[in-house]
Amino acid sequence: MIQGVSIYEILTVTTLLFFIGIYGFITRKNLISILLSVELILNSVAINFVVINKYLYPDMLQGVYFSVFIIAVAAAETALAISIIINLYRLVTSVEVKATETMKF
Amino acid sequence: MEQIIFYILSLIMVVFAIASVTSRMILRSVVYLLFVLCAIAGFYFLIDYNYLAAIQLTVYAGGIIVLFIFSVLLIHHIESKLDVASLGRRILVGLASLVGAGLTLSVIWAHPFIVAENSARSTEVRDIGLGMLSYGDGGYILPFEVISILLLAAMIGAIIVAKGTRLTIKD
Amino acid sequence: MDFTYTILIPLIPLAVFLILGIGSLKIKENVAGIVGVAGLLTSTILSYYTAFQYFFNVGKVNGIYQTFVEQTRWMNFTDTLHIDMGVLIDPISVMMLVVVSTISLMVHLYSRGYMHGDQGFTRFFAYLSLFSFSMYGLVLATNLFQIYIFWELVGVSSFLLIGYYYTKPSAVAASKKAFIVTRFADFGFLMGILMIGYYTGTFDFMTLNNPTALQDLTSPIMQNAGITFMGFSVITTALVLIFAGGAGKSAMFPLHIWLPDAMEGPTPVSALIHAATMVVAGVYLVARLFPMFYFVEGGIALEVVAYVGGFSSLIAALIALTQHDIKRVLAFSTMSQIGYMMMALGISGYGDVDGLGFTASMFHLFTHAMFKALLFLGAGSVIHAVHSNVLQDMGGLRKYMPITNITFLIAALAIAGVPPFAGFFSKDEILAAAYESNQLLFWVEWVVAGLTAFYMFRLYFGIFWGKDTIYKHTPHESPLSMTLPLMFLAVVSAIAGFVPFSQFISPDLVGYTTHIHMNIAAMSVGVGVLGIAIAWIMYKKETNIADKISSAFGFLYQWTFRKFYIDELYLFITREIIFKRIAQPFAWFDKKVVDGTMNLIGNSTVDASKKIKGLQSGKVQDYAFAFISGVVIIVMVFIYFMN
Amino acid sequence: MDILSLFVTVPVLTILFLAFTKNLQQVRIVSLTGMLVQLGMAINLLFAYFRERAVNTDIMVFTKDYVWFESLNIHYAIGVDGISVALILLTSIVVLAGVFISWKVADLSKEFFISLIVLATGVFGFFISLDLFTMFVFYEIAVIPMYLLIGIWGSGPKEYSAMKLTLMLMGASALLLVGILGIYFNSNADGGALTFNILEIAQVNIPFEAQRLFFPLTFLGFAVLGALFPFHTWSPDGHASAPTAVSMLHAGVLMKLGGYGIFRVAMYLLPLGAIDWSTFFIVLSSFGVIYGALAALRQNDLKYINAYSSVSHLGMVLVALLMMNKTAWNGAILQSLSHGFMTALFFALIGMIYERTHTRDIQKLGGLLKVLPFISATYVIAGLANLGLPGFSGFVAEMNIFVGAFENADLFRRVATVVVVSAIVVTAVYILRVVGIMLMGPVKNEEFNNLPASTWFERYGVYLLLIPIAGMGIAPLWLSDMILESLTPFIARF
Amino acid sequence: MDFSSLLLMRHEFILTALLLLMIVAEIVVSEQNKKNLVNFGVLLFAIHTAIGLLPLADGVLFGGMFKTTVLTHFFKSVLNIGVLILLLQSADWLRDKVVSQQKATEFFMLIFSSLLGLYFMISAGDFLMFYIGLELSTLPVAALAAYESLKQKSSESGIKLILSAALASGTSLFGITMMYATSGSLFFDMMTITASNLTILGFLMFFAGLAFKISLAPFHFWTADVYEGAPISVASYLSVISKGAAAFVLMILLFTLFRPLESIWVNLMYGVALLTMFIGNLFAIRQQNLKRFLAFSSIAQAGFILLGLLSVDQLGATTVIYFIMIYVFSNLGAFGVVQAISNQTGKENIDDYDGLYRTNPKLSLVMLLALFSLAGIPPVAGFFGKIFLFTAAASQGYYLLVFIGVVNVTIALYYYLLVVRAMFLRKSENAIPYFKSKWMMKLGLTITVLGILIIGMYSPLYEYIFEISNLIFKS
Repeated sequence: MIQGVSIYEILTVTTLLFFIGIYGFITRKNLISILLSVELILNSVAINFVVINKYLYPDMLQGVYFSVFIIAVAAAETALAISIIINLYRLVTSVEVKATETMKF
Repeated sequence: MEQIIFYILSLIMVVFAIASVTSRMILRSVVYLLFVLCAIAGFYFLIDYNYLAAIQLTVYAGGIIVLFIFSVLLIHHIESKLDVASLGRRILVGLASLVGAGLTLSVIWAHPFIVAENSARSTEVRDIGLGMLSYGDGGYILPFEVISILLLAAMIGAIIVAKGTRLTIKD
Repeated sequence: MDFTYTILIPLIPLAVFLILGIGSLKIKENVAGIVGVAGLLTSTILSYYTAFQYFFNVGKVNGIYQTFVEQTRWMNFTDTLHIDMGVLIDPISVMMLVVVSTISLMVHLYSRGYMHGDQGFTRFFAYLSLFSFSMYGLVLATNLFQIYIFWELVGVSSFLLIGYYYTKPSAVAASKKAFIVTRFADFGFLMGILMIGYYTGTFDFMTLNNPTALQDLTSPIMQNAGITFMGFSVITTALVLIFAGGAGKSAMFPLHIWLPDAMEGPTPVSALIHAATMVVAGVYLVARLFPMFYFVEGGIALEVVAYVGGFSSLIAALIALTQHDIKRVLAFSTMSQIGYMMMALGISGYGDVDGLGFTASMFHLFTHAMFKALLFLGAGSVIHAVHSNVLQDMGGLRKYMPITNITFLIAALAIAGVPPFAGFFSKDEILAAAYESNQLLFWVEWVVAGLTAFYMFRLYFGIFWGKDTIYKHTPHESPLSMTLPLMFLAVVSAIAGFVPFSQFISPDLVGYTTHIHMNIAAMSVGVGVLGIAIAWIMYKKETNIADKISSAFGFLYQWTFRKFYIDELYLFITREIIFKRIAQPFAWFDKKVVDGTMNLIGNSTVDASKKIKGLQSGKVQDYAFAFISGVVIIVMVFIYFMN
Repeated sequence: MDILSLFVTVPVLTILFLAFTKNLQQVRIVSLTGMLVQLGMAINLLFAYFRERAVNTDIMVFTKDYVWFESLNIHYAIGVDGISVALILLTSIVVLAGVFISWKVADLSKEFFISLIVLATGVFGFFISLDLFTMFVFYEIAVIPMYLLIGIWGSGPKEYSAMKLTLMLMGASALLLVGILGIYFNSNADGGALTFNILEIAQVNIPFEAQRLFFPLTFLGFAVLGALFPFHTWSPDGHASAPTAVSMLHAGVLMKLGGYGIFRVAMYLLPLGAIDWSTFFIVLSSFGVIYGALAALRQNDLKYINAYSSVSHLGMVLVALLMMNKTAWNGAILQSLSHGFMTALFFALIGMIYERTHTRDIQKLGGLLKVLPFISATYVIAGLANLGLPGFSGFVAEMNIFVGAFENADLFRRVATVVVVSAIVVTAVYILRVVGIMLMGPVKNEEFNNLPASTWFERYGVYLLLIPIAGMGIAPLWLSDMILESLTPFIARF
Repeated sequence: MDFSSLLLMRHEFILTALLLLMIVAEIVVSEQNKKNLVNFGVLLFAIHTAIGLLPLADGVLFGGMFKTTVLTHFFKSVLNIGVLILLLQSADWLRDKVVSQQKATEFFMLIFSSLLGLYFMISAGDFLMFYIGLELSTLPVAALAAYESLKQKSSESGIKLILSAALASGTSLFGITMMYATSGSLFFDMMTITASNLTILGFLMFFAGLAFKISLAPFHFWTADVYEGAPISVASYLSVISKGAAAFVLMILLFTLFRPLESIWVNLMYGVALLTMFIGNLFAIRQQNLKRFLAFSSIAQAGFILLGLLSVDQLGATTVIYFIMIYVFSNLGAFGVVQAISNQTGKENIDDYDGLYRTNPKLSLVMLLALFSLAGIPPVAGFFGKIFLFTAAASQGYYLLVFIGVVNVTIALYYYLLVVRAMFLRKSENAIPYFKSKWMMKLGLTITVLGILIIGMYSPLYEYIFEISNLIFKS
């Protein structure tokens, strides 16, 4: 609970973060950049959980725990994604999105 | 005071997030993200979730970002600029994101949240740790165990993806 | 008296047909001939026996001829409507039995000689038996549906026999034409039957022809006669439609076009089917329903019959004047004579002497069958000898074929109405009856009588006299198997006129007496002799009078020679309109529009599939964009539009 | 095993045996035996039916009912009345004839006969079913083997035709399924449980609104199979491409499912809907009658002619069904039977001609009567039967239809009746056209003079079909009375 | 809570044990005997499946985070059987192609962990377990998709999957936060869902994440590309096991947790079902690659599943579960044949199948049955599955949708028949020559065939599902 800051404002910030992440996800041309955007998305969600927990339901720590797990999962996901990207790089020496458009229609 | 800090943190978050998704230098992009993550950690401190803030800093700033930088350095020519999507596409996506954000925000702002009084629930690291290992009501031992399997699986996955011996044939 | 045995009369030929038909490829000519003739001989004997029994023994009770019906249920339609099969014995059916049997037997005998050596001999006899079966069944029918059934069967036997020489394109065309035209007429017939069935609740002749019911306005038939349909009462409409069926089979104008072409069949067939028996089925049909025709709505339908008959006879006689093919001349002559019969029926009254037209019609049917069959068989004999149908190829044959010559002459005299030959008596009665009731028709028929005499003798002189043609193969008289029937028929044609027909056959089943009407007889004989005389002048010796006349009346000549272009009209309607303008577009429509629509549905699905393939662009970010847009749109829809 | 289930069991057993056959000879023997048994059972059923009918006045006899999916109240319910018995007889005869005619199929013969008998199984099952669900199952089972049968053993544009046929029929079953489900969910209108059982649903008064909605769906669903204009286009192409026995079975039997289904399901269960919609469908179907006949007039491919002829004849069935009286219905059923035999015979003969001359174009054929007397003579007979010559089944059927149709006195139905009756003329024209061009006339091709004569199995097939055609035509009383009697409970619904 | 109650987690425990055993085995077993590890893995899983079939009591563990009912138990068994078949079908591929790259054992580990994730997702009692289960089931599959690390397509497939999955789970999480905000808890039992706008927003975003996993349009785009690039076994796993489980979970959640939003999601299902059926079918029509083909076909199938959800009662639940079960067998049959042929020849295009029946009749027949089952042709099981789904939709009066559904069945039939056409109708000079499959493949295919043939006709199974699906509505 931050004095003078309502939950609406915080949620506004997280929502913005979320959609910035999405914007990045869709417009970036580099796979790693896309992963960065994913981190933005996940972080915005994590803040949401924490804030809601804090502001609305502070009796239980459900949101906080959830955030912890999100961070863990995010780490695992990133690691795996990067390993695949690196593998792709080994194959085609590129980490551009363009390299992943061979299958279509 | 807290209010001002919050606004500053928010500003950092949003500005650097935007910077991160628009910067044409990949390394800068990663660093901007680091700023955002640190701001988020600051925010966690602000609302007294120190444990979370710590995790945020260690796992994200200390782990994931390092991983990013490492891989960028490994597979990327840092000096080269990133391609950007065409302007039309950026505008289109930007608009879509704005609409999405606007929509979400309008719904959020229209919702009457009932803010609870601060409870006595402890957010001490110790309590959180105990909760993590308790198997009764409100205990998180099960997800804790499962996430370990997840991490194991991800590890195995990462290994096998990387494992393939480099052969001359390319598909 | 139990007439149940008469069921054998049709069944024996049926059995013969089945035997010969199934074994048509295996049975030898001799066997087939014997089996065929024997079968029909049995039927003939039974017919004669029946006639004898009926007319002289048991038929008459209290001066009225009784009707005997034996029938069994064949199929049920509704609770009231059903088809029965059986035999109906009354004067006209017995008379027809005699006619059919006689002619058929003669033709069978004749065919053994005529068709000798033909590949399809067995098949031919099978067809003949089938025809005999059908014709007997038709004659003996107890109800409208039975008559319709056999009506169709004679139609098909006629089709088979006309197309007997099936490798000859003209025969094929003729057989098709015959069947289709009569089928078209039968459409009317069937509609008529359906109407009768629906409005009266029965198909049964006994019920339909009941004079008391017909005169009682409260009976179901007459009540329904009040229901109008397109200006006429339904029953009248039905009767006219039924007559249309009869007109088709009897080659009445304008449905006559198949008859001349039907001459493509073997000549004995022409004699049997297209001269003596089947073609008079229409007359028989009207006679069969005569009380209905007469009583319903004061006989409007009957008037139609009369005028159609009269007109047909005139048209046919005119066309016959100019034809070269001897069988076609005879065919038009047949049509003309049937016109006579129809006309006679049409002008007939009901009771006693008023029924003269009816009697005369039946009488003429009888005599005509004999002499027309004779003419055809004679013509067949000639064709057999000359191997041609065309008048120009003939001439002077009397020297080579004496028996044929004499018998043909007798027949020609009979049809020309020269006493004392059979035709004279029947024609005289017809003209007398016409004179009584309808002057216009009387004069028309009088002219036709003259024309008939002329064209018959044009034919006769042209064949047996006239120019001395040089033949490739010297013609010779036909074998006995052919001449014997000729002689028999000649005798009958000569004497049949003396049968007191009115004693046996009248509309109200009560016999009466007729006399020769001297003044009318004189007029008709006069005009007949005149016709013969002109023919004598023109064709006895080879002259050019005929050519001169024909060129003088070039236009008229062409018209009659071209049969008034009715064939061309039909051809135009069928080829140009039905085939090209209706059937062709239908086929096109089906292929392009109906089928096209179905294919279009299929193709457009595949097209749609091609068009949207770009959505699956292979770019993961496009997918993400779709994902997010999807979410945004769904959220918008559900939060702002549906909530 | 009850007397009816055997009709499904025997074909299934035959298929199983076929799966283990080793060579062509065995395939033939097994198929023939199986289908002979089937025919024997059908004849036995006929007599058993007469015996049973004498003591049993239920709508359906030999009924059996086994619960299948309990919670949905789906049963395997079977039973027959005179109509189904007649159609079962038809099916068993045509299938057996089909086996004879297919004697020479050598390419993948085992698969051919299996598919053929699968199809037959579906048809038999359809005719004995009293449960809509079971009925639908059998319906689809009957339709789908067509794809393989046409696609593998067909000729011409077979892939296209097979696909078109299958898709159109399956599309129709979309309508049908919706209709059936609609009926099912309205079958508790009077209280009680939802049911698929036809007899039970017939006791229920389905609300008029529902009837009006579901009748056209059900009707169209079946009518596509019955080649209703304008949904008939699968039929000419399908038939033209199909191998002989398949054309026979399809036109002879499968298309009958349409009329039968309309009668059993659409009309019996939704009488109010039927009355409400009859005008519209009479227009379509009576137009189809004349349309099919006229379209047949301009075709040169024998199979196309016959296919359009089927459109015309089956149009009559539909018109008759919509005329709503016993006589017309009787005619419709008889026409189904009659058309089944006749068209099967036609296709059999066309197959034989094609096999010998390798063409079906009548303009290229001629004078066959001289070179192939047996086949041609039979063709003439079939043609005559087709144009409704008395003494053959077609006449009996058509007269019932006409008389029945004429029982309706309103002007609209009168006109429809006249239109339908007028088809007899056009029919005569196109039949005689074929006979005239193809069978009669001079022999157009020298090679035709040496065509092989018909073989014993071909003759058996032909006789098998000719006998019922003539039998029905000569002595229709027992059959028509059997059907009329069975129609009584149906007419009571109207 | 005592430890005996942990037996309620029998499936999960045994599977975890298998996972660990495989790790140990990988370490212990020598290089030469690695091939036998494949058999070992399959055998272990077969035992697991068998044990899984034993009855299991209902129960709730860990403060409501883990729930097991007869229904979830049943469904886990279905998944087990599916995975068993899949493993049997993959065994040859593993032995021949993967062992040499030294990653055969890992395949088992990843599959097991993904399956474990599905178990937890199914049994989840709160969103946290649900989320972790979801991720656990997805991440290993992403690794599996990129399994053939020497093929660009495989890596591409892995990238596409993991990125799409990340976005989907992010969206989904955002939705969860919104619902958390309005309903006060993350435990299903404690959430009070009301139809406020924010809840709806949250629900819809959450749904998008789940829809991604079931590949419902417009969240399906990843499907085809991932399937095409991934090894066949993985595509098969994704399309059958993972999708089936997700659909099952979706149904459970909709019918219980989101019941208050019924008026919203029924319309949603209606629209999404329509879109999914059409999109899936229209794209499937023009596919040449069988994996892509089956991908789109499975999208369309998912659309059909939604029809069952429209009937929020026992009937709907039963038909959905029943259909999924049949779908598992049918699709595994199709993938199995593709797998068998691809192993032997490397051919994956429809054209390559020309004339297959004449050379490999049995395989063609299996394919025929599987495709007919997918298309919904009686008497094979798929027909019953589909028709019951339609029945469920019709029971709520959605006749128009049913009609469109059946029309889509017809479209689908078209492209299934294209494959049939290639196999049966066509003749080809270079048809795939005759080959004999190994016994495991045979066994795998045989089980699917039996399933396809029996499940539909054997009504007691349906009735059993009907009975147990009642549980959904009891709480």
